[in-house]
Amino acid sequence: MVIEKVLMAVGAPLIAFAIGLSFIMLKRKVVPRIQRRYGPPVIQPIYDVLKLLLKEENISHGIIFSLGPIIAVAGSILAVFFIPMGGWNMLSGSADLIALLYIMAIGSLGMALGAGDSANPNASIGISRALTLMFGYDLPLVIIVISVALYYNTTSLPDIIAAQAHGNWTAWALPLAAIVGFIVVYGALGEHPFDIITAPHEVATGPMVEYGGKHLGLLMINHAFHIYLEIALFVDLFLGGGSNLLEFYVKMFVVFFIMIFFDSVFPRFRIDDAVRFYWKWPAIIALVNLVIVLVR
Amino acid sequence: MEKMTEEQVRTIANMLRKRSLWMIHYCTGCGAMELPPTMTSRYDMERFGMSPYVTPRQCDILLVTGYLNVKTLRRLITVYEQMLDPKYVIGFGSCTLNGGVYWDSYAVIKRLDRYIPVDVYIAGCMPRPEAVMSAFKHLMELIDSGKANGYKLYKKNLAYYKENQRKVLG
Amino acid sequence: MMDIVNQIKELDNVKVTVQRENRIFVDVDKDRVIGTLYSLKLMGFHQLSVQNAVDWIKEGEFEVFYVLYSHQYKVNVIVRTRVDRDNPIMETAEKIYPSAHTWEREITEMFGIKFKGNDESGKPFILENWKEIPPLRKDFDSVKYCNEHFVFRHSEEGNE
Amino acid sequence: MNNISVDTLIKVIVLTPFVGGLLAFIGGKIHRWIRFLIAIVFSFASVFETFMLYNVSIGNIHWGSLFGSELVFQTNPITWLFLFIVTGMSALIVLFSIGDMEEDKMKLDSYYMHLLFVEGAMAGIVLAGDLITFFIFWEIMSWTSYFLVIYGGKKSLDAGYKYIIMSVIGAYAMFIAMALLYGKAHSLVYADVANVLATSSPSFTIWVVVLLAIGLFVKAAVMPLHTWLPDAHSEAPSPVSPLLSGVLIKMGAYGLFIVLYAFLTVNLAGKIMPKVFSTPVLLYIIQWLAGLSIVLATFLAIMQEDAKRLLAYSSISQIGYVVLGIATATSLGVAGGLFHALNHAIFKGLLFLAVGSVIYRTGTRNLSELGGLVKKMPFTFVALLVGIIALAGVPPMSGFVSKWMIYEALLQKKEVFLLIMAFVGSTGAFLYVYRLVHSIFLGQLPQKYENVKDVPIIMQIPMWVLAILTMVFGVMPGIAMDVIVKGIEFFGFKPIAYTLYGFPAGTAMGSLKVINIVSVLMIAFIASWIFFLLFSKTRKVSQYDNYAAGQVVTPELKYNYSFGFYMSFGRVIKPIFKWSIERVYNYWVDACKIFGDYYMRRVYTGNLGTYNSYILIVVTIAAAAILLGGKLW
Repeated sequence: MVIEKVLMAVGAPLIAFAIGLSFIMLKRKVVPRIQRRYGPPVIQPIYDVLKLLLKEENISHGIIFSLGPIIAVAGSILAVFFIPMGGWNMLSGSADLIALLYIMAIGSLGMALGAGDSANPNASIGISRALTLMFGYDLPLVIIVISVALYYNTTSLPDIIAAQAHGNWTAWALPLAAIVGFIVVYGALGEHPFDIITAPHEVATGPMVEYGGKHLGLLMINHAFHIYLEIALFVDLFLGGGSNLLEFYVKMFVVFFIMIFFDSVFPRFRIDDAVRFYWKWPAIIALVNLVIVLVR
Repeated sequence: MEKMTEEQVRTIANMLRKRSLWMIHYCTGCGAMELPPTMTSRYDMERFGMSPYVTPRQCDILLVTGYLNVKTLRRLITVYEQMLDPKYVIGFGSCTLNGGVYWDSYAVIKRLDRYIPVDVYIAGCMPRPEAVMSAFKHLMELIDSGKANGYKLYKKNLAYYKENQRKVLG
Repeated sequence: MMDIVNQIKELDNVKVTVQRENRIFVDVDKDRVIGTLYSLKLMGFHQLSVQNAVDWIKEGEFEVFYVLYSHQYKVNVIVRTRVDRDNPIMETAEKIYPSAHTWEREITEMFGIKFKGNDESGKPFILENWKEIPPLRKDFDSVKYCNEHFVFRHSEEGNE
Repeated sequence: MNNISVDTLIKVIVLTPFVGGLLAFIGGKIHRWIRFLIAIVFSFASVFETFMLYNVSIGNIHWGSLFGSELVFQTNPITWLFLFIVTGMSALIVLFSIGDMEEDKMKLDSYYMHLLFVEGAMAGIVLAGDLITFFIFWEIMSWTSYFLVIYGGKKSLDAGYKYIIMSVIGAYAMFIAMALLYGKAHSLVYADVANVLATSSPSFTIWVVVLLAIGLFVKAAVMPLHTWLPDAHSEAPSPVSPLLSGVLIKMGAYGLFIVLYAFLTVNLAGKIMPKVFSTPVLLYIIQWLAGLSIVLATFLAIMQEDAKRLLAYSSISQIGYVVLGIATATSLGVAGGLFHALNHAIFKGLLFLAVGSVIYRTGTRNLSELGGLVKKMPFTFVALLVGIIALAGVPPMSGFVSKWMIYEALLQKKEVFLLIMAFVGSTGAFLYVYRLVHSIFLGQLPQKYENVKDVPIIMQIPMWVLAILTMVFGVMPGIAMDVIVKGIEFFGFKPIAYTLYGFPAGTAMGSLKVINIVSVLMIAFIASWIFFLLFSKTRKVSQYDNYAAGQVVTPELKYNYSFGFYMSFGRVIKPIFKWSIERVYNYWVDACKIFGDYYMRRVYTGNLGTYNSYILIVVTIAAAAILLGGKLW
C-alpha cells in the first residue's frame, strides 16, 4: 500500500506534466496545419523547455523574481494532487470543490509576485490584465460550481465523479453549465480571444517580459501544469472523470482539440470587453442553469 | 569522468540549441520584410523549431536586418547585452558587411562585426528567403559543431569592442 | 490657371516663371519673403508641402525654397529666395505656416541657416553629438569623414 | 480561578486600562520613558488577566459603585474571544505607537491615555451584562476613539467630525430602543430582555432590533452607514487605524451577535415573524446588506489610489463577511463569522501596521509614488505578504478557513446569490490585495527612497507576532475552534465537529484538512526549488538594466506602471459609481442647513425686543394653564 502511495505521490505530477506537454505539442502541430504549413517536429516543446533550462547565463531582479516561478510550479503541483486523475483521487478527500478554486489561486499569486518584481511596466500591465481577466471569468465559474454542487448535493469531487458513473454525465444533466464551463476554462487557459495577458504585440508577452533562461523554462512547465489542471477540472466536473487513466486522457484530448480550433480563429478581446463579455452572456446562462437546479 | 560528462552535456545542449532557436529580429533596415515570407507557409522556418519572440531576455538569435545608423547601433548594443548567454548574431545583407549602398554616408556604420560579434553574414542587397533559410541552416551546423561562439569572443575581448563603440558613439 | 498667374504677377517686384501646367516658380529676395508667403496664403495656398534649402557653393549662396499648394486651384507655387552663404540668417515662416517650425530646425542642423524667431532652430534635431560642420553642405567631404570614423572591409581581409 | 474569585477578576480587567491611562498621563508629565513603561505594563497586564479568565462562563455580577446605578457584568467563551482580540491588539498597538509616534509634534501623554481608555471601554462592552453597561462603555469608546482619530493632523479633524456625528446618531437609535425595552421590562439584563422579546408582538421586536441594529451597523460600517470609515481610518495616525479597523468594528459585530442570539435566542426561526424563503425577514435583510457591502466595498477598494483608504474599504467588505456569517443562524455559519472576525482583526491589524511602517519610513501613502521597497524593507514586505495572502483567503493562511466555513454554511442553507456575492468579493479582494503589494514593494525603486531602512525592532515585534498568529490559525484552525464552538454551545447552537487541522466529512458539504494542503505545498516548494538550483547560477541585475525596446532606462525616468492600476476594470464598473450614498447624506445635510438659515432666522431675530416678547407670551400661557387648572381637559 505504501509503495502504491509513494508511486502516486511522485507519478501524479509527472503524468500531469506529460499530459500538459502533450497538449502543447498537439497545439504546436495543429495550428500550423490550419495555416497550411508543416509546423515544428512533434517534440518541439521538449526541445524548447530543455534548451531554456540549459542556458549558460541567467539573470534575476531579486529573490522574489526568482521565487515567483518556483511558487507558481509548487502551487500547480499542489493543485494536481487535489483533482481526481482517472482512477486515482489522491488527496481530493481533504479539500472540496470550493477549496480547490482557492488552491489554484496560489500558482497565479506566485507568478504575479515574481513578474511584479521584474520592475518592468509591461509586466505590471500584463498582471493587472491577468487579474482583471481572472476576476471576469470567476463569476460564471463560481455560479456553475455552485449549481453542480447543489445538483449533486455534495462538494467533494470523488462523490461527484461517483455520481456520474456509467454514462449519466453532468454535461447531459446540466448542458448549460457545461457550455459555460467550456467558455470559462477556455478563457482561463488564455487562448486566442482571451490572450490579452501575453499579447506579444501590445505588452511584449506580458508578465514574462524579463524572464529568460531557466526562469522561463519553469514558467513553461507551469503553463503545461495549468493546461492539465483546467481541463482535468472540466472533465471531472462535467464528463464523468474517467475510471482509468486512458479514458481520462481521451476525454481531455477531445476537449482540448475543440479548443484549438477556437484558438486559431479569433482576434483578441480588449481587457474590459473581455470582462463585460464574461459578465454578460456566460453569467446569464449560468444563472438560468442555477435557477433550474434550484427549482428542480 | 567529470570531463566526459561535461563534454556530453555540451553536445546535448548544442543539439537542443540547434533545434530550438528563438529569434528576435531587430528591424533596423529594409531586411525585415524578408522575414514574414520565411515564417509563413511558403518557406516555414518553424519546421526547424525557430519562432519569433519579443524580448531579448527570451531569445537566442539577434537578426540585424539591414543598414545600421549610429543612433540605432546604440540601441542594438543594449539589446545585445540584454540577451542571455549562448546568443548568436546573423547580419542580413551587404549593409552590415561593408555599408552597402550607404558606403559613403556619414551616419551608417560600415562593418557590424567591429561593434558586436557576428556569427553568420548573408550577402545580397536584401537576401531572398531561400538565402535566409540557408543562413539558418549554416548557423545550425555551426552551433552543432560548437564553432558558433561569438558571445565568447564578445566576453573575451570586451575592451576591443567597447573601444570601437565609444569611437563611433562618442 | 492663368488668372492665378496674373494675380501673382501683380505682387510687387516678384519674378514669376511658369514651368509646367500647375507649377509656378516665384523668385523673391530675402527680406520680402514673408510678405509674399502671407499674400499667397490669402490667395488660397494654405498648405506648405516642403521647405528646404539648396547649397549653391559656386555662387556662395544658399537657396531656401517653400513649396506651397492650393487644393482649390490644384496648383503648386514654389517661392525661392537666395541667402548669403557666410552668415545665413533668415526670418522664420513659423507665424504663417506652423509646420515650418520643424522644417527650419532640420535646415539649421543640416545647412547651418539660422532662423530668427524660431526658438528651437539651434537645438540638436536628428544627429546625436555631431561635432563636424552641418553635413549637407557641399564643402563637407563625407568620404573623408567615413575614412576617419569607420573602417572599411577590404575584400581579401578575413573576419579577424 | 483558585486564588482570586471571578468577579473581582472581571472588575480588575475593566479597571486596569483606565487606571493605566491615568497613570500614563501623569507619568508622561514627569518623563517620556515612564509613560512608555506604564503603557506597556498595563496593556500587557490586561492580556495576562484575559488568559486567567479562560473558559469561565458566569452569570450576572453586580457592581454598584459607579454613581448610584449598578453595572452588571457577565462572561462566556464568546466574550473571552473578543476580549482576547481587544487586549491582544491594544498591547501590540501600544508597542507599535512607541516606535512610530514622534515626540515633539503631538501631545503624547493624552494620546496614550486615550489609547488605554479605548481598550478599557471595549473590554467593558464585551464584559457587559446588561444594556445600560453596554451603552455606557459604548459611549466612552465612541468619544475616546474620536479623540484618537483627530490626532492625525488637520484633515483628520473633519474625518473625526463625520465619525462622531454618525456614532452619536447610532447611539441615539440604541438609546430609543433601550427606552422602549425598559418601558416593557423594567430591567435591561440580557436574560430579561430575551423573555420580554419572546412574548412581545412581532412589530415591537422588529422595531427594537432595527433600532439596535442601526446603532451597531454605524460602528460596524455595514454598507449604507459606512461613509465615516474610509475617512476616519485613512486620516487617523498610523498606529490608530489598526485599532479602529481591527478591533473597533468587531464591537459592532459582537453587538449584532448579542442582539441576534442573546435577545432573540437561537430558535429564531420559531419567532412569530414574516418569513422569506424560510428565514426570518430580519436576518434576510441583514444578510443582503452584508452581501451588498462585500461587493460594493470591494469594487471601491479596487479603484483606490491611497493605501490606507484601500485598506479601509477592504475592512468594510471583510466585516461584511463577518456580519454575513453571524446572520446565517446555522452553527457552522456563526462559527465561521466569529472565526473570520478573529482572523480579520489579526491580518487587518498586520496590514495597517505594515502600511504604517512604510509611511513612517517614506512619509507618503500615495500608491503611485512608492515602489521597489522590497530591496530596502524586506521584513515589512514579508509581513505585508502574509497579511495579503490571508486577506485574499489563499490556503496556507488563516483567511481561507474562515471564508470556507461561511461558504459551506451558505451552501447548506441554499442561499445561493449571497454565496455568489461572497465569492465575487473574495476574488475582488485578490485584485486590490495584489495592487497594494505591487505598488509599494515591487517595481522600480524611486531615487528618493534610496536610503530607506527597515523599521526599528520595537515596531517589527507586533508585525511578527501577528504574522505568526495568522500562520498558526491558518494551519491549525482547531485552536480557535475550541473557544468558538464552546461559545456557540453556550448560546444554544448545536456544536460542529472539528479536528485540529480542519473539518471531517460530516459538518459541511465537503471536508477540509488544511494540514494536507500546507504540507504538500511545502514539499512541492522544496522540490521545485531544488529543481531550480540544479541549473546554472543566476546573475543579479540592476533595475535599470530592463527591457525598454533598446532604450537605456535612466534613474530619473519614472519607469513604473502604478497609477490607475485597474483603470481598464474601472471602465467596466463605472456605472455603479454614479450613485453613492455619501451624496445622499450630503444632500440631507445641505437641506437642513438651508432650512436652518432661512426659517430659524425668522425666529431668532437677534434683537432683545423680540426675545422679551417671547418670554412674556410664554409666561402668560403658563399662568393661564395653571389658573384654569383641570377644567379645560
